[in-house]
Amino acid sequence: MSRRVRLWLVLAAGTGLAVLLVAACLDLPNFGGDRHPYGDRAVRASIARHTANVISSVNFDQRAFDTLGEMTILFGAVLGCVMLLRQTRDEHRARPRPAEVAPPVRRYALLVLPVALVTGIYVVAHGQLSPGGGFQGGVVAATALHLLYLGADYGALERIRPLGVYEVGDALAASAYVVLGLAGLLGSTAFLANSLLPYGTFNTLSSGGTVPLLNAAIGMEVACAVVLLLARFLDQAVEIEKENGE
Amino acid sequence: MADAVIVVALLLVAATATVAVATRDPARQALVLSVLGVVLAVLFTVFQAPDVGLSQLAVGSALTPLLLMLTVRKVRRRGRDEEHER
Amino acid sequence: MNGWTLAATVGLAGGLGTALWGVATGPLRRRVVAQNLATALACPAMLLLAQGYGRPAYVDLGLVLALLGPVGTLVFARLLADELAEDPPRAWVATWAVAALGAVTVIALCVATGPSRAMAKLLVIGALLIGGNVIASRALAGGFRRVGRG
Amino acid sequence: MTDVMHVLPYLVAAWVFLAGCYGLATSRNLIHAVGCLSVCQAATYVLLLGVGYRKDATAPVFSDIKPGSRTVVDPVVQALTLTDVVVGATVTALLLALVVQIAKRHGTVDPDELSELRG
Repeated sequence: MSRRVRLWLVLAAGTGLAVLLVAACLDLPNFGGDRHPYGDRAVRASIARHTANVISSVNFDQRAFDTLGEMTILFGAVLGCVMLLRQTRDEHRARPRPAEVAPPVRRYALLVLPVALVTGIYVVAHGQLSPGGGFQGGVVAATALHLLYLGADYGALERIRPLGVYEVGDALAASAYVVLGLAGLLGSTAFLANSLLPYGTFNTLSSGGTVPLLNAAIGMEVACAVVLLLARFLDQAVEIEKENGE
Repeated sequence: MADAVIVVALLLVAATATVAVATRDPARQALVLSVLGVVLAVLFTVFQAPDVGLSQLAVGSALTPLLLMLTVRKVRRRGRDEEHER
Repeated sequence: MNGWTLAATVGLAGGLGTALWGVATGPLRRRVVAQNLATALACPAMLLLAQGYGRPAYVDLGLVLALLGPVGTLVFARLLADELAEDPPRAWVATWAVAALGAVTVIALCVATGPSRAMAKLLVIGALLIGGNVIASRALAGGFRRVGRG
Repeated sequence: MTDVMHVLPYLVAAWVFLAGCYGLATSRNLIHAVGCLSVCQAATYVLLLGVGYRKDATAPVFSDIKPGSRTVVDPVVQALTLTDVVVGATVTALLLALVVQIAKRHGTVDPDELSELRG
C-alpha cells in the first residue's frame, strides 16, 4: 500500500471516527454535572473505614482486586522489558568513560537525591491521608536514584544499585500484595477484604485498616520495577554494543 | 468566569498534544512530551484530581523523557556503528 | 474565582503558552530552554491554585514538580550534550526572570499563610524551584563536557 | 458559553485522541509512533476526569478539610486514571524495548522500510 493511499484511508477513517466521537460527546452527561452515584457511595464507604484519601480507599480497598490486575500488568511489562533488552551473544559491554560534569550540577544532584528519595517515601507513607500513594511515590523514589547517573556517571549508579536486590524486592512486594489478599480470605470474609485490622483514628498514619500495607507493597513494587526498567535501558544505551566485525 | 482556568488548561493540553504529534524528530518530540506531562498535571489539578496530577508529574516530567531519550541514543548509536562498519 | 486562581490563570495562559511556542519552534537550544522554563512556570501556578482552592494538600504537587522538573531538564542536558555543545543555549535573562517570578509567588503565598509548618514547606519548595531552575540552565549551557560517550 | 463548556472537555479529549491516531498512522519513526501513542493515552485521562468533574467541588481527600464540609468530585474515575498513568508508562517502556530490538535486528526504525524488508 503506497503512502498516498494510506493517507487517504487514514483521513477517511479519521473523519468517520471524529463524527462518531463528536456525536457521543454531545450525548454525554454535561461536564460538571451533579449526578455521581458511584462517587458518592465511594466517599461514604471510605469515611466509614476511616480512610481520609478516598482515592486510596478506592484503589486499595474497594477496588483492591482491580489494582492487583494493574500490578500484574506492571510486573508483566517489566518482565517483558528485561527479556527483550538482555545482552545477546554478539554483544559485549564496554566501560563508558566518565563524563565531566560541571561542579554545580554535580553538587545539585547529590543534594537533591536524598531530598527526592525522602519525598518519595513521604508520598507513599501519606497515601491514605493526602494526595499520593504507592504508584506516585514509588516512581519519585526510583527516579531520585537516577540523579546519580545524571549528576555523576553510570559507574556510580551501578555501585549503589545491586540489581539482584531490586529483583527480589519486586517479587517480594508483588507477593506481599497477594499474601495480604489471602490473609483477608483466611482471616475474615473475602480475598483482599479490608476487615482484618482495626480502622484506627481518622486522618492518622495508621488509619484505614489494610490500606497502608497494600499501599506500601505497591510503592515498593513500583519503585523496584522502575529501577529495573531504567537499568535495562541504561545498559543498552550506555554500555552494551555490538561485537566488532560481526 | 470561574471556568476560565479550566478552559485555559484544556486549550493548553489540546495545543501541546497537537505540537507533540507534529514534531517528527524523536528527541524534539520528547521535549514536547515532557511539557505535555506538566500541562496535563496542571489540567488534573484544576479538575480537582491531585492524586492523578501527582502520578502524571512523577511519570511525565522525568521518567518518560529518560526512557525516550535512552532509546533515541541507542538507536542512533546503532545507526552510527552500522555506518562505521560499511 | 478569587485573586489567586486568577493569577494562576494568567500565569498559565501567558507563561505556558509562551513556553509551548518556544518548545515547538526554532533551534534545539531554544527548545530545551523553553522546556526548562515550562516546568519552572508551572510550579508557581500550582502553588497559586492550591491557595486559590483553599487546599494546602495540593502543595505536594508543587513539591514534586520542583524536585523532578529540573531532573527532567538534566536528562535532556545530559543526553543531548553533544548537540548542545555545538550550539549552547544562552538564556540567563529568561532564567532569572522566571526565577524572580517564582520567588515573588512564594513570598506572596508565605505572607498569606503566615508563620507555620505550611510556610516552611513553601520556602523549601521555593528554594528547590529556584535552585533547580538555575542549575538546570547551567547544565544546558555546557554542564556536561564529555570525553567520548558516557 | 455555558453550552460550549458542557462539552468542551470531551471535545478536547476527542481532538487529542484523533491527533495521536493521525501521528501514529503517518509516523516515519517508531520512537515517534510510541510518543504519539502516549498522546492517545492522555486523551483517555482527560475524558475520564472530565466525566468525574463536578462544578465548584473539590478533591475527595479529607486530610485538610472536614468530611461533608464541601462537595467533592467523583473519586472512582480518579482511581482508574491514577493507576493507568503509571502502568501506561511501563507499557510505553515495553514498546520502546521492542523498538530497540527492531533497530538491532533490522537496522532501521522506519515502518515503511521495515515492511519493504519483510515483503
